[in-house]
Amino acid sequence: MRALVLRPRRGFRLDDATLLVGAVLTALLVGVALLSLVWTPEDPARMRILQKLRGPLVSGLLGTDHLGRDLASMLMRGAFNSLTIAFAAVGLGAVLGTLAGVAAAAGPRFDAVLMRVCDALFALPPILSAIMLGALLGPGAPTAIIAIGVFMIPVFARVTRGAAMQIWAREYIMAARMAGKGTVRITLEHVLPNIAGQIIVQVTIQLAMAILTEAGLSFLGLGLPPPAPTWGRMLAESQTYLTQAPHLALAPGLAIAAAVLGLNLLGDGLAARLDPRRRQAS
Amino acid sequence: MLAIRNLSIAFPGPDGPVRVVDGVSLEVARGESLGIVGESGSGKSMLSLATIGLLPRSARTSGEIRLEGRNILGMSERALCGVRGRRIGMIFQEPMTALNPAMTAGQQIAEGIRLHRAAGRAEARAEALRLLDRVRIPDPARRIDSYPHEMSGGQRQRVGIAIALALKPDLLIADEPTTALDVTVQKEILDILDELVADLGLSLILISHDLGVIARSTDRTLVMCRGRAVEQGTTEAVLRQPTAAYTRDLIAALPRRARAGLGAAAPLAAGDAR
Amino acid sequence: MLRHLARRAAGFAVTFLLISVLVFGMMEIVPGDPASAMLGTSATPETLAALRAQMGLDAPAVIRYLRWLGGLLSGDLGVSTTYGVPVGALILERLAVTLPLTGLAVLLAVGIALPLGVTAASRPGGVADGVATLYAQAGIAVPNFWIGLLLIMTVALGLGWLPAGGFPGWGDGPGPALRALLLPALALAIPQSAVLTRVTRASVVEVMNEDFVRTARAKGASVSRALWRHAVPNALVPVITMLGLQISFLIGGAVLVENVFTLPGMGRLAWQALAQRDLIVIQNVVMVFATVVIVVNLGVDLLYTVVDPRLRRRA
Amino acid sequence: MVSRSRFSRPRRHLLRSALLAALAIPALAGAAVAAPRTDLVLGMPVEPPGLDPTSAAPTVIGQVVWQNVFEGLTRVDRDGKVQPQLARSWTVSPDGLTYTFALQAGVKFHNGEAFDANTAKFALDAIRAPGSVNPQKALYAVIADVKAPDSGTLVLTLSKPSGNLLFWLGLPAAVMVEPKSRDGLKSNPVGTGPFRFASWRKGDRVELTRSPDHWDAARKVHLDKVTFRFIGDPQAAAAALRAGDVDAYPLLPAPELYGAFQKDKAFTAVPGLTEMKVVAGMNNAAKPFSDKRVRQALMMAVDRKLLIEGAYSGYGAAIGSHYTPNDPGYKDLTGVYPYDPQKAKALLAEAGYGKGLTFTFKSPQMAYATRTAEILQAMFAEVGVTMTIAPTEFPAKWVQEVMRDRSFDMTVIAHAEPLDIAIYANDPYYFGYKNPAFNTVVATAAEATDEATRLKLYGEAQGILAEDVPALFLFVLPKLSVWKAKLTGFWKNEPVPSNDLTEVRWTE
Repeated sequence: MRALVLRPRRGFRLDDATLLVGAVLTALLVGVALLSLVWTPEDPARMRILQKLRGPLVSGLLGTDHLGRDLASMLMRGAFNSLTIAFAAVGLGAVLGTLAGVAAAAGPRFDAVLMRVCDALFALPPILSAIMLGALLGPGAPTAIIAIGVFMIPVFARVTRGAAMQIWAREYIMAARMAGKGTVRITLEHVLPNIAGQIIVQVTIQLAMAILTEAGLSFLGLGLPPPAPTWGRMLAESQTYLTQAPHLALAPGLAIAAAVLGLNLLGDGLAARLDPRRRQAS
Repeated sequence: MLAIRNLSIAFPGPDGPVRVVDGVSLEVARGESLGIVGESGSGKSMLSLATIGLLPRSARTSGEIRLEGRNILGMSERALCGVRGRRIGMIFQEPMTALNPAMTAGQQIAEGIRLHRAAGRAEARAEALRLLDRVRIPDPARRIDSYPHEMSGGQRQRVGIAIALALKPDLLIADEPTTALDVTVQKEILDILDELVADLGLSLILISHDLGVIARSTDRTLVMCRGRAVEQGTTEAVLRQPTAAYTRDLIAALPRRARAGLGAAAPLAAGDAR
Repeated sequence: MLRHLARRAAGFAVTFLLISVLVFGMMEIVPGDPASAMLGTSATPETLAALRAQMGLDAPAVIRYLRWLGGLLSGDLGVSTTYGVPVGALILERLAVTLPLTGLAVLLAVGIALPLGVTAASRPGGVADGVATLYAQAGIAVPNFWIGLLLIMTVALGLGWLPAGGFPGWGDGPGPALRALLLPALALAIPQSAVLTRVTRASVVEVMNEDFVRTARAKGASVSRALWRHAVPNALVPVITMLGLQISFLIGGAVLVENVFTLPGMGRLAWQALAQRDLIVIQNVVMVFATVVIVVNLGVDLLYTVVDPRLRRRA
Repeated sequence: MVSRSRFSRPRRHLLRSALLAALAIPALAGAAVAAPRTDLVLGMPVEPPGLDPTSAAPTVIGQVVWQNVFEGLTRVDRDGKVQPQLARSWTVSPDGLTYTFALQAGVKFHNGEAFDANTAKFALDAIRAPGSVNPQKALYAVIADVKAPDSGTLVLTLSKPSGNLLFWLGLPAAVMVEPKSRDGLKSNPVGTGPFRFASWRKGDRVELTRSPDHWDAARKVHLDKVTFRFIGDPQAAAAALRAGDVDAYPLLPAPELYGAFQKDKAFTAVPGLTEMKVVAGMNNAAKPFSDKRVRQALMMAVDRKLLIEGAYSGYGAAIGSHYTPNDPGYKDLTGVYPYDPQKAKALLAEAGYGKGLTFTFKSPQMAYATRTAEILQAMFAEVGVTMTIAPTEFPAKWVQEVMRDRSFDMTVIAHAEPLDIAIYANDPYYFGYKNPAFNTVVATAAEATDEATRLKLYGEAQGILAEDVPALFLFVLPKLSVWKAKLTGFWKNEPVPSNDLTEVRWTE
């Protein structure tokens, strides 16, 4: 599957801009998430039910939710929770997926087996399987991580396999083999570095997808259990207040959009920077 | 027929515009064939692209390219479309990539015809068949419906020529037509070009880095080096009495027997003053 | 050619079997059984045992698996424990909603992404390119159930042009049914079209640099003709790959949009069946879903050969 | 080819105005002449998993078919009183052990089968049979034998007197069914009610049509066609109401949307009460909740008013025991352990948990449950108690872990069965509450045929529970019903989970 790449327009300038904006947004995101561990305007779990559904700036920076909790603090702590789940899930998906993909490209025997497993995983309806996992492992961060991560494995496997196969077909791999290098060393020294660009692009895209899937899971009552706020659950719970208190839905929605935008731009910028072939093209 | 005066082409580079073609002037009369020779990167391809107005958007040009009196550089895109294919035909270097992999040979030739003439599908196809025969493709009836990846390099180049000839243009530009082909096929392609020039009275610009090709089938020759025209004259003159040092180097680079075959000037003794 | 198809069919059979074991196994170890789901808070041990017997749940797992698999192959998918109707009919009813919904969503997604992506690629850095990139980034970032809600608020309630949810069924003609599917299809299509726009744009820009596009221009073809007649057909392969991936997601992942628009589709059937632990329905829904995904993959492969003759000989 | 000139300017103008006129006429005609509508579209938050109330528990089944498709020997009316139905009249023997029912004559099932004493015997025997999966089977265990001396009379002999039998016989679980259609009721309900089952598009809607030959001429039905549409998402439900696709929504699940409908002239929205008692059940059989003081302390840590405001936007009524204000004999016991964090902390310290108490809370995934859980978590934190919430998939996983395996510390659920205070006497049951004194009070109340003594005994039972706190008695869910202003005849409260449409009609 060809990597989703934003073609650079005039040589360097666009790549740098994408990378810069992406890096800044992501840094901001991670910064807020880490800060929330130490300080938040209010304790995100503290309820003042009588001050519920207050608008932004009326009570606290972004107002309060349906149970009177401070929205700004919840968003900050939510950033940390959503990001940890997303990074862990993508970590799981990327590592296992890449391993499978690279192994499939290296050994034809692996290829048949792994691709069948990937097809099977791919054919399971994502949301349904997440619910099954939720019921099986019980709610909690590990379940959310596994439920989201498992379905990334086939995606990473497919991307890595495709890219790795292209590299295996190159002449310099024949040369390396002539030099007596084993399949594993070739994979580590030649294959992986060359497909790193495409993997990184996939990582940032899947990070964005992970945050959205967590929102979907929370909508189904599966994500991280209360009182730990996550953007997904805030969005899900804001749904019935859309007409009365739109800021409840807007705040997490915009946060997710900014995070996804930042991660995607970072991914595109990195991909353009890492993949020499793309950088020189007119 | 075609007159280029003081043509310069520049591209915006990291530190200021880079001149790829610098003040080149040349003329091609009707029925005459002009060879342009020079190393790769000497600007000869850019020159040909400029002639049919297909330079990349970022190119900045100055000077004139007059085709039968009308200046190509000033022309609108719509007018240029009228010129390309009908007045000037172009043959490219890489037969492997020059043809659309998703269209059959017949379709690609017929498209050229139907772009300029209100010809029906059947009529265009018949014309394409005739053209394929004209460029001596083996078994044209089958080849008309085969895809580029089902043909050899030589056959594909023949289709390229057929495409360029579709509308009997006045001027044919062949940009390194034989470079990507092996020697035997090169000779066949060049024979076809010579025949066409002779039969149809076309003007031809043949671009190549290979002096042998230029010597064989061009009346006059222009030598280019780093974007500048260093020498221009009849092919015999350029070969026998090269005036520019660069031309002599080019000739010196030819293997001895090839040089003799072409009647080119003997190289100066080593140590000559350049 | 036949050998190739046979090998692929064998591959699918293995995948099919693998999925059936996977889903049956999952349902066996998931806590909670249909009897307890049915009896709720007034479940006494006695009635629970009686219901389990009635549902044939006390047979050993392997026997039930083989009985189900046998039924699957012979076309009798068994009877739903919650609804008491044959599962086959139930799934067909739901497919009559999900397939048109997915089809409409794909059409809308392609309808948005192809023109946007191609025009963006025709003038990199131009206005269209800016719009396409912005749309792509924003489209990916917004969850589809959220877009669904906004559409209900604005189009259905605000302007009253389209129904705010529900599905009138195909009984009284395609008109009302399609009107009911339009907004949910749009909610599904927007995020998908965002991804598709990016893929289309990248692929078309890549192809525009190919030599044969310049040959076409040299023949006198205008920029747009060279773009649409020459560049786009050759840029479709990666687009189709992405489309194949998205279709499988749309079919299984639409449960959230189906929920917001109260559409009786496969997603909600799966969700309700899981809540009721209606094993027969879940297992068959997953198998049908897997079949659809496999068929879609086959379709994608066939589409490759149509679009790119070079692949024709190999497939 | 029509040349442009033919449509000269004046002609085109004429054409346009004619078109507009044509459109206007039908709209005008429509409003003036039409008779009141006879069709109704009802919105429901949950789709029933089947349509046979005698074989599955979910109350939503009764909310579709009870009193519409099925009828019982007796019926419970909108005020919770027992009224005759298929049993015209009855006499009870002095010792309260023999009930003789005189049945309505000439009653037919929708499939043409006749209803008589033998069918009634078949229905009651089916409920009491060993293999029966009737959800309320325990209630009818008191019936020892059923006899049908002739087609018009039914005689029940009880093992011990029961004050509530006539009420239990009026519940959805005891509706009359006949042998031929018995097995297919789940997807093709056949009863004696005023509406017949027409169609069920799974996941979307159930349609009922008026039964032409209904036996009860007195209760003439005003509707020809009723559609139950299942709209789970509250926002979609509100949208469907406003868009006019749905005419009434008897149980709006999202209290936060209710205020807007109350202010909207086009709708009638008057909150009533249901029988759904939200109680936080505790595992009395294990530490820490085996110690009464801990339970009482937690009861005092809960501010019921604030909890209702947070969980249900202020709708619903606080309760001090397992009894709703609707039911006869209700005593307001919210004052037994009122909100008093200081006293709660002191009691916890006295019980040995001064330094803190931690337990897990298995919360089913309904909106009211998760919100209640989060609010309780915050309130308990105020008194130094840490509660971790474990969202548990409902119904399957929750029923298995809480009801069957009883592996839980605290949970929350709304008990929907009317007059079900006796469940605290059940053994085994998820509370794990064993109080012989309570059991005798409840048992004697059940046997008391005289109304006054029964209500006094139930009052005593409520007192014991309020003091013993086997579960935190929180609040009763409101019946947030909304219907178009031109509709009348709906029930305000819900003594029995139902949507009795027999009196519903359009006023104009």
